[in-house]
Amino acid sequence: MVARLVKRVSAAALALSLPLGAHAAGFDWQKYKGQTLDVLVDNNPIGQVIANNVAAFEKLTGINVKVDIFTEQQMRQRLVTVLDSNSSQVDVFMTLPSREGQQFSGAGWYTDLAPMTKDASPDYDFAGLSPALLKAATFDGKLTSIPMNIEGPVLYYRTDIFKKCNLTVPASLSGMLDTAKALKKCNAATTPFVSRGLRDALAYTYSVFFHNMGGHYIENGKSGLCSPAGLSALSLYGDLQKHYGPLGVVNYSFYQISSLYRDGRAAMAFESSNELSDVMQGGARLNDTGIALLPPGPGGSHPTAIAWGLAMSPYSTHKGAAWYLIQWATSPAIQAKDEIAGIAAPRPAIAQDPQVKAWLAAAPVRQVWQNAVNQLANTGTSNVGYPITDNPESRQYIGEAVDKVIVGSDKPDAACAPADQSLNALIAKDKK
Amino acid sequence: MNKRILHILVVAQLVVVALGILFPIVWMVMSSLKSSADVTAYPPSFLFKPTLENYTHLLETTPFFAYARNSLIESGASTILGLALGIPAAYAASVTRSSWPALVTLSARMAPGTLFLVPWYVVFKALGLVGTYAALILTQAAITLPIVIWVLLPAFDAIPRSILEAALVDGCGVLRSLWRVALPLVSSGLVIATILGFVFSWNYFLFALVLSDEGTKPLVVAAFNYIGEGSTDWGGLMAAATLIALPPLVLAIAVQRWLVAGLTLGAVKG
Amino acid sequence: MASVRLQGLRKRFGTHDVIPSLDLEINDHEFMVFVGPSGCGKSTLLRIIAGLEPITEGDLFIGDRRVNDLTPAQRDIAMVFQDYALYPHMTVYQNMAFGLEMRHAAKADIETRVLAAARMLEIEPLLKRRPRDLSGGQRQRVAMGRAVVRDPQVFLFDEPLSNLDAQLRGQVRGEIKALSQRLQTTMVFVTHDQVEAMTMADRIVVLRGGVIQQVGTPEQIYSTPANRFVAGFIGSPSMNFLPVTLEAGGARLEDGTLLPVLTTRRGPAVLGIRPEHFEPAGEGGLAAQILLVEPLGADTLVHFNVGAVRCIARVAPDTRPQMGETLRLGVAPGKAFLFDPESGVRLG
Amino acid sequence: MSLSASSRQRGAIALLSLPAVFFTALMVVFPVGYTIWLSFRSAPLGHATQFAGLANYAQLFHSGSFWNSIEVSLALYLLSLALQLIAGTYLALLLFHARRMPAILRSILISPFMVPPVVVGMMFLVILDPSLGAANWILSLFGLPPSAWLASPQWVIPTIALIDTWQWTPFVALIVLGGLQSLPPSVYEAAKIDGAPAHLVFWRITLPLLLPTLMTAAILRSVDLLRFFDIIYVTTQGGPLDASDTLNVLGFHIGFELFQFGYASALAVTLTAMVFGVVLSLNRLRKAVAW
Repeated sequence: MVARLVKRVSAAALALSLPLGAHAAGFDWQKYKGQTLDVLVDNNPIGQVIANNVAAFEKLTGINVKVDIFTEQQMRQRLVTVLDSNSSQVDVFMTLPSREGQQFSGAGWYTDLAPMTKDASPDYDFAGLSPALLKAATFDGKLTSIPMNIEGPVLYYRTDIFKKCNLTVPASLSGMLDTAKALKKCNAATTPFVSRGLRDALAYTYSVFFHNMGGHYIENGKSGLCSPAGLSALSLYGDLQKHYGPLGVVNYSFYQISSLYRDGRAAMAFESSNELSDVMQGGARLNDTGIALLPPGPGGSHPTAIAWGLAMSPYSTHKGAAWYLIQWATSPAIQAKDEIAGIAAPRPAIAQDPQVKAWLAAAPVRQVWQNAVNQLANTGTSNVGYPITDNPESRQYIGEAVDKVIVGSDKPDAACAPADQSLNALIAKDKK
Repeated sequence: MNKRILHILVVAQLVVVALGILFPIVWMVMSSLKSSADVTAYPPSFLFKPTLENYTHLLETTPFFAYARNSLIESGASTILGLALGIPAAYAASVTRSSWPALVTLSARMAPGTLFLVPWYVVFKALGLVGTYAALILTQAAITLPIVIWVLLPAFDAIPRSILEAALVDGCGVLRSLWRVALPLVSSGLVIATILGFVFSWNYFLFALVLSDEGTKPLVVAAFNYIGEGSTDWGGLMAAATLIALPPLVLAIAVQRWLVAGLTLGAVKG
Repeated sequence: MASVRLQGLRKRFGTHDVIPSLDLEINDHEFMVFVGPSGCGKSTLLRIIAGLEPITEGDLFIGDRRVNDLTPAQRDIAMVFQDYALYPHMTVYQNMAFGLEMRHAAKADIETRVLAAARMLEIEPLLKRRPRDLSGGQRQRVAMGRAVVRDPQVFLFDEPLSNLDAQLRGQVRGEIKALSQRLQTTMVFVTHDQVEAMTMADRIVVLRGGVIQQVGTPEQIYSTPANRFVAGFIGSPSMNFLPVTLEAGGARLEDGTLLPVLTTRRGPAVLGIRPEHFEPAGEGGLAAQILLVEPLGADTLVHFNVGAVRCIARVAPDTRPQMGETLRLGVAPGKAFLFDPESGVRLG
Repeated sequence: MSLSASSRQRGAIALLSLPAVFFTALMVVFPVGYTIWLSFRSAPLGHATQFAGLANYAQLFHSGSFWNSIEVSLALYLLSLALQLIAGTYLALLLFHARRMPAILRSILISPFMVPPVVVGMMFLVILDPSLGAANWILSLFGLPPSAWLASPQWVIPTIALIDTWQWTPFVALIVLGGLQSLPPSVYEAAKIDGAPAHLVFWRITLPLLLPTLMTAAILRSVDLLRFFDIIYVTTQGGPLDASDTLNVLGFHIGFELFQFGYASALAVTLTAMVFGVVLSLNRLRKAVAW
């Protein structure tokens, strides 16, 4: 929700915290004064930080900004309608390169930001952004967006329950099932394990299981969803959710998972690192939560690390001003704000920011979280679903196979076969 | 069976049905008045200390009234537009007994709403109207117009032809016979058409999803933001739901007598 | 006040000719009644005059104006509808004033005229009421009042008495007649009831299938009907029709009875006898076997068969034949009608 | 008989419907035409569309998800319609026999279909929550096992049908009540004199005479039910898996999540044709049962 009150207060705070701003040597923040920008953001913590702080940007630059905030699905529907009609209605938008990057890039819906990065305020520190994430946002040699965060699924777990049941986070992926079983036996009141079950959302969490199990989405030009490793991942994820997950888990996405865990009704939750603030809301989990990566499997440890990016519409008629907004929103100063809101910054240096340091120190779980995110940043890949243009559609087929196992309508091999077929067709189409 | 016993049986069944109909709405209002601890209590608590904190929080953190004002402007204006177009059309269709114009307008209801989104966006973009009240009022009128015609056509049909003829003999032109004679005779139909048009326009979200922007976003579209958050905050979600549903409910209940009479009467002919 | 003239008038609904071709002149000040069975086109004709139905072909004049293309409002006519068509949402006063208001009459003038009409029709106490609070008779008066106020060139009545009960109908019939004499306006009155036609009309138009059968005074229509249809339609109970063969001595019935009828024609014909023109005959005449006796007080109706044809005779009230009895009946001299069996035209 | 004095006046009356027809032509005919046009083209994101012949339709008819959606749509349609007609008739009979309808009852009756579908979705998301919702608690009071409701592939369609039935049964009931009130009382008196017992009167007299009204209600509901969208969009988005993926939801998914506009258009055109077909045949059926 757009917190208007909060917005005013924090705007004032931010204006003070940007001492370099207007009078930074040689950089004219007021260059595009009087122009108006339309910005489309997702209703998640990252989008909210922009909405809450945009007044400071307006003050700094004299640019008027209209922020439209929608839930992810509606944001994307709106965006595609706008872009598909070559409309200049939106100047700047949030995007997930791992999901739609290839698709939108193929459609010509991104402005190449690489040349613009030279026109940056001295304190922007473009080089400080994670090279891996910048690379993940580069398609056909064009930098399509600037990363706003880094996130990936991590295992939130209840240290108190684990202690009570004499358990530790398993050392290997196969140990997950035993741990869940033990949790169920020892502490029946809480759900042992929860992760995403919603068809179109679960590729994000499932992909880590799949890769750790040793799977590769594309092997020799063919879909590897049903490889032996794939089937093992399918069985494990399906069994965990089916036997140790909450009733109705097939409708679960991050909202439900966070609230279940936050309310103390789940012992383990495998969900995005970005959900820290939601999980910690109210403070009940502040002192009994541990955060770890998913244990490595036969294939090793391949955590997913992706980023939301801020992109510019090629139809924007205010590209200069739009770039100002993008560099402001991805600047170290704003990303420090993000960090304090529980959004891990795509800049390793942020951890050294004094305010961030203070925040991390204030609760032990925050440092644990930061460590997990650092691991993600170092070892993570962005393979959520198939690395093809029709990535969103590929996620649907993965979701179908997994959900069939969770609801028990099919055995893993039977559930997987039709998905593999559809995926092979998609891969073939992509090669053309 | 004894008539009295029969009557009691009927009334008893009605009470049960009425409670069944009422339950979800009552549950929503009740949940909206619960504190965050009470709302997720299981088994659900019936005795709780009611609190307005969900409402105050909602109104403090979101521009709820701005969305409500948008809804009001868009539903109100599209209802007026629907009436302005629908009244003469229904009258003409009734008088000339040619139903094709009415059928044309009703046909809009047979296509899925999603079909309209992209073409409309293209058109309104070309006109520079995306995100304006005008675009929303025009598109929502595509909902109100068929409702107005659907309600008024049977109402006009129920006026004896001779009364309209008498008006002609008395010297009324077409417009005046509509304004002075026919319209006063369908006044209750007019109330129903207005209320239903307003309510269904208020309730419809799909067009505004694409065609509105932050400044013109109606409540039902804003509601989606609450749904996401709502799975973590039932009390807030139900408070938002209650407030969104309140205007159409209050309006409809204010004219329930006419509404029920109109539905029972009009539908038989339609 | 004006005459109404219809020239070569044709009305077609879809492919169906309701009125094939019709010429008629209604004189100034005249009380003209259109009568005929339902579906004969009389109401359509009235609505054409009113301007509620467009004319397919031909011309319509009110006074000297050709009014084909004028709206009802422009024709300066008033109409009383079968269901009265009062505006339910207006008071009696407003109902009566509405037509004047539409013609932008001055407010004071409207009031004077409404009050005058109300006084004439004795509905002054009702002026503030709404139609739903009135009885059938009262509504009928208001409907007339609404027409009267306008002081139109032509009054049109579309079966205005059919919704009243029998007693009231007789009373209102008289009042309308009196009104017409007082106002001296041209009136066109449509009814399917031949009693109304006979009692009120200056002239009657008998219609059948959109074709005028006869135009004439009630007297003419009754005493010299143009054809078998008119003869059968006017008069109650209806005229009896018997197939006969004309011979030198008169008309011979199928059973061989010879009735004395003066004619020079020979061959098959239809003999028409009104019930009131049967009279008891000593010998000769036809043998009527009584099927049913209906004493009406003033006279008595006797039903009987002649061959396969059922007949009715009106006889003196003191005649009380018994069922099954055979009565000898003759025809009053000079009262029998003869019709062509094919065309139905009356034979002179 | 039509009311028109001269051709001029008739023209004037016809003119009255012109604004509405014109408005509809602008607002409806263009989008429908555009969608039909698009359904014969491929529309890759960000590039000009190309003529594709019947490819989109061929893809549609060879697609498993399309046939699944047909099944889902029809199941939801038939189940909801049956539930609403039966429950609506039952409620109408109760109202008819109660004679008097107090204002409070009237208010309760109109409430459900006045509530925005978005709110209905929100309401039932909370009530039907598998672990904390009131619905499972009520089941537990009767000793029944909890259900996953909207999260169960088997139960999601019946659950959505129940939600829609909650919302629209009173509407159907009011229409049927109108039909009941318009039945000639003399028919009942005749049946009573004929000595027909109450249940026979219902099956042999009331129901046949009520058929045209029921058909009217069926047509009104069919138009909405065949295009079922709102509540699913708010609650399940077509899930779990594709168990509640109606044609309209699938079309939206293909268009606005997979961004295949040509393909989505073919689906929209097919769905529109289906709705037209069903409404036309129901209308014919209604004329056949009219008395």
